[in-house]
Parts: sequence; structure tokens; C-alpha cells
Amino acid sequence: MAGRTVPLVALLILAGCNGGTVDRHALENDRKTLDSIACEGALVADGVAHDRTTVVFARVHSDELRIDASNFADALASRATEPGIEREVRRTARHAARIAGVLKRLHEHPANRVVGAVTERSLEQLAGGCS
Amino acid sequence: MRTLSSLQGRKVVTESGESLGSLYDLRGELGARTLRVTGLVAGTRGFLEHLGITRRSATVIPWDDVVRIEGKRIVVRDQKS
Amino acid sequence: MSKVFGLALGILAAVGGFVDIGDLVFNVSAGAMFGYELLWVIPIGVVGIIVFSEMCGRVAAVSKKAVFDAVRERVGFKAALGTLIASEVVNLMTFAAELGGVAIALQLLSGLPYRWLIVLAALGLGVVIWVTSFDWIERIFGYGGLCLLVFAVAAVKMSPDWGEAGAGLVPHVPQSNAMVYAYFVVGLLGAAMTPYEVYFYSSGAVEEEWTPKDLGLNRANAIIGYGLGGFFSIALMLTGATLFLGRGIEPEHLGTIALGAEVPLGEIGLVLAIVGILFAVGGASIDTVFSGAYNLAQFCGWEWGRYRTNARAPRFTLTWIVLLALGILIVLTGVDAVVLTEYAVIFSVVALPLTYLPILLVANDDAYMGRYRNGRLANVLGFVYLVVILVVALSAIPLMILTNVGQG
Amino acid sequence: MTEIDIALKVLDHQILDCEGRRCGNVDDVEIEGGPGEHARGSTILVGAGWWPQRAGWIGRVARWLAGNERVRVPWEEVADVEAGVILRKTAGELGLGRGDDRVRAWIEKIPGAHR
Repeated sequence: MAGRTVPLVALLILAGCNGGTVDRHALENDRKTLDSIACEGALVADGVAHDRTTVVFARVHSDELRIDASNFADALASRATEPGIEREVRRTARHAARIAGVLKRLHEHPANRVVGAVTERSLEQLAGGCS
Repeated sequence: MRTLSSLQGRKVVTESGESLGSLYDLRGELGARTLRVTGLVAGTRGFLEHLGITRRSATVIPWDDVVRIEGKRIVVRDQKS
Repeated sequence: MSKVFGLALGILAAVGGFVDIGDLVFNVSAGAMFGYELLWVIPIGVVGIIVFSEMCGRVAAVSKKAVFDAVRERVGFKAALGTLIASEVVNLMTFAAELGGVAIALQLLSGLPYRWLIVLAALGLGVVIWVTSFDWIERIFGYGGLCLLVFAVAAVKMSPDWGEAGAGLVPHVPQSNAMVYAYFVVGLLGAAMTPYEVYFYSSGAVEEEWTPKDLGLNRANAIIGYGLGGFFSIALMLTGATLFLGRGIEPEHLGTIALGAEVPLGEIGLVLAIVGILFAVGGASIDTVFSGAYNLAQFCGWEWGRYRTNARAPRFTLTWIVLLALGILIVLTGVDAVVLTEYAVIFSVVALPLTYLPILLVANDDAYMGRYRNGRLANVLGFVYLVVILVVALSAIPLMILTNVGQG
Repeated sequence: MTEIDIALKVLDHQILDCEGRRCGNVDDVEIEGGPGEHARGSTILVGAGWWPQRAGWIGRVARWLAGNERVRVPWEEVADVEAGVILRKTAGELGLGRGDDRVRAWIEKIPGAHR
């Protein structure tokens, strides 16, 4: 349940450490969430690869995950950061964009077992391992 | 116009200045077509009675003992106890 | 014989109706985050909801009072008005979350655009409520919700570490991350003891004109229905623990929850899970929208009732129509249903004490209850739970802020 | 003669007319007679118009939302006090439940309203 920082919610409750500048703690959290997204994507891809899922589910759910990842990519690419960690933050932004890219491929070929197998492997790699 | 809710929460004090707590309820007698007010339910025991936690206690201040109702207070005759 | 049959049907419906989006989200997330370590909270929440719904049902059967009648009579007008406003806000949030959940489940099944499905889902619910008799609504959604049994099968298939799971049933404090852990305890209790369930249950009992003869049914309904509901919750938490914890996945979508059945059971598991979620949150959205209307009508003294024709309880009808419309608007803003769920559950906890205290008081009132007043067991449990609820209610919002909504 | 605590058993309770229709809650009770006199609950006050005196500003906001209706029902019209307050006449005869009547006219225009 972590990670999602909906701006509306952040506005509603003036709380949380993710609203303003990115600090090390927030960056750690975001990385964890990105790994979570990638691993979940890998699980969906695994379903596609093994013909264990429905096409509609794979298409819709991979897109949900893609949106999450690309939201992170956008936010981390543009938000102000604490001094000293800017390069790391931008690198994480590119990392998020790569995850989003792979998920997009899965979203576009939800019935293709080969794409499933390939995307599963890339997502697991991007997450640095999933189990 | 005097209403039940306007009496609730007022401090009940005796003429000699003893505080009997806040008023929580009025004791009434239900007739065929009437509702006569017979007493004041006040104080901690009155509060518990008002919530329905304790049974109706005997420590009701008779309405006849009410001397005057002023501001946030209800002044009653000294209660012998 | 037919009576036993009817009882079974009723219980089945109650089972399907117990699980809502709050249970889905909090149980799976708790498993994904803390493995088996929060299992003990489920029985505590289940016993709590059993104690209070049994009490509400009994109060309704004997005194014909629904929960919000009791609230207004017992806590004073001002506090009751505050409780009403809080409960209406929470009900509306919960309804919006459930409605969003319906749209997501429909999207996962059909692939159609989410926004269309929101409107379609809301209109569908509105028409179902308007034309279908309530018995049928309850049955359809209750039985549909039984598809969630697939999670029990999935949990077993994932072969959880039963020894550790058993240890998780014993209340304990974790070594690290205590704040987030506490946040989840609050959320799990809140999800299990959601106030709308008792509003709905007690109003239904008044409407069905229960009498003291139905008290056995009331008790069976509460114990078996919610007990089995707790069983679902455990299954959900186990899927979170076995599938998501090891992979570092933090569920943030209803689709993730369905994945918990897909991985071990394949396509059939996936479809059953989504259908189960669809009916569970669909049923809950009807319950919440009615709870909002019940509460307002009871507070104001209007005519109310889902068994009456719509024209016989006009302002009650108008209220649920308005709530339905407001729910659509909220979901159409694009707010995430899962996020909304978290807020709804945590805020609902705050409304709990002033909902449960009046019930406890009326259940002890000789004048209304006579020989059906609370026995010692009900009172001890009721009082203990009131304390638990108070602690939970006071800590809910601070914990939410301190943990940044469970993020740590 | 039955003894009751008026705030506990009458105030804020459901009002039912002689046909069993729910037609408001007891929003306040007027007390007639002061110190040294016989005092009695003379009138039941019904409607959101009486809420401000119960709950200050929050009551005023609620009244604004709920409509400013004020109805007075003489205690003589009360038949019984049980779980609710039961009246001797119909809601219509006593001016109660008019909000429901107004809204009903609208609801009835939707097909199936009487099913």
C-alpha cells in the first residue's frame, strides 16, 4: 500500500515526506515501490508466458502498472531534490521509465507468450531479482 | 418559551450555595393526556441514570423545591440528606 | 426443513456480504507487508463485529430501534449530529471506493474504459436497487461473493508455512517497523468492524420485523456469517504472505489481489477472483449507500425502508439517489479506489465509539429490553471492545499521519 | 401513572402517527410552568427549525441543510410513550411529515416508484 502519492491526497492531509523535495528516505521508498511494480509486472508477464491468465486482465493490469511507473518517472525527473542526491534521483527516474517501457510492451502484446517470457525476464532484471 | 433542552446542562445549586451538579433530565409523570414534571435529575448519579446505566434513583430533586431559574443556574431549596 | 434451508441461504448471503474493498485491501496488504504476523488481528476484529452486530440485532428485534435511533437517543443531540456527519462522510467515501472497485473489476473482465464503466456500474446499481426486491439483491450479491472462496483454495495451494501462521495467531509486537505495524492493526480492525455493517444489519432487522423469536437466527447469523467472513480474511492475508511478501510486491490495485488467485490456480482462479471481488464490492456498495440513507432518515425521523416502495419513503429514496450521484462524481475525479479505501477505513474507525456506545447502553436498558437485555458475557465483551475501539479510534489519524498512510 | 425520565424516554425519540407512519423525531419539549407552579411538558417540538437551540452553530448549519420546518404538537395528542412517541391522529392532521409528502410528488414521477 505504499508508494502511491496521489497529489490530491497529499493536499488533503498535510502530511508525509513525499510532498516537496526528494530526500534520501523518500528516494529509498520510491525505489522499493518501483521494484514492487516491476516484480508485479513480472508476475503478470509470467502468466502471459505460461498462458495462465486472460488477455484482458494482462492488458488492463499491465497498463495500470505502467501508469504507476511512468508517474514515478515523471515525478523523479522533475522534482527538486536534496543536495547531493540529484544524480541518483534522475537515474532512478530513467530506471522507472525503462520499467514503464517494458510494461508498455506487455500491455500491447498481452496474448503473445514470447513477449510474456521476454518481458518477465527484463522486469525481474530491472527489479534486481524478485524472490 | 422554556424547553427541556434549555434546562439541560444548567448547574443546580441550593440556596445556601451547595452545588448539586448539572441537570441531565427531568422526571415526569405520564398521565392519560398529560406529562407532569415532578423533579430534576442532576449530578453524577443523575448522569448515569440519564444514560440508562443505573436504575431510577431516589435522589431526584422535587420540582416543588425549585426556587428560581436564572442564567445558567437553577436554584433549589436546601436538600435534607 | 425449509427453515433450516432459509437459514443456510441467509448465512451464505451474509458470508458473501462480509468481505468488502476494505477487507480486500487491508488483509492482502498486511500479508504482503508483514507475512503472518498480523493474523491475530483478524479473530479479534471478527469477535468484535459479532458481539456488536448480535447486540444490534437483538436491540432491533426487541425494541424496534435501529442503530441511529439509539445514537440520537443516548449520546445527546450534539454528539449524535457529529456522529451523523462523520458517518455520512465515511459512508460516502466507502461507497465511492466500492463503486470504483466495481468499475475496476468490470474493467479487468471486459477491458472497456474505466470511466464508462463507473457510470455504467452506478446506473446498473441504481436500476437494480429500484426494480429488484431486496431479498434478491442480497442473494445475488451474497452468492456471487462466494466466488471469493477461490482465495482459500489459492492460499492452501501456495502451501503457507502453517507453523508460522499458527504463531501469527498469537498477539505480539514486531521487532521493527512498529508504527506501520500498529497502523495495520488499526486498519484491519477498522476493516472488520466497519460501522456501516451494523447500521445496515440493524435497520434490516427492524424492517424485517424481527421479534424475540428471531434471536436464535440473529445469533447464528452473526456468529456464522462473520466467523466465515473472518475465514475469508485469513485466506486473503495468507495469499499476501505467500505470494507477495517474498517478491517484495506491495499491492496497490484490485488487480494485484486477483493475481493472488491467478498465480496458483490459473485462468479459472483469476476469473473467479475477479467475479468474487465484483460481487463483494457491488454488494457492499449497495449496503453503504443504504446505510447513508438509513442514518439520515433515522436521525431526522423520516419514513425509511428498502422494503417499502420507493414512494412510501420519499426522502429516504431521495437520499440514496443523491448519495449514488455524489459517489459517481467522486470516482469520476479519478481518485484511486484503493487509496480512497484506506482513508475510508481509517476515518471510519473514528466514528466507531459513538456508534457502539449507544448500542451497548440500549442493550442494557431494562425498560426496552426486559429479559433480553445484555447478559454478563455480552457486557464484558461489549465493554472490553468499547475500550479497544476507543484506543483504536484515538490512534487512527495520528498513526496515519506518522506512517504517511502506511508507508513508513 | 407512569414515571419516566423525559429526556431519556421522550426527547430525540421517533414519533409515530396513529397509522404507524414515522413522522419526525422529538426535537425538543416545551415546559410550561415555572418555579412554584405546576410544571408540565406541554408541547412536542418537531422539525429542523428547532435544532439551533440544541446544538449551536453546528445546529444552525444542519438546519440550513435540512430546512427550517417547525411544528408544534400539543402533548394532548400523544397517545402513548413506548419505544417511540405514538400520536392519536395522523401525521397530516398534525402538520407532520410534510417534507416526505413534498418529495413524494417528485419520486412518484419516476416509473416503478410504487413497486
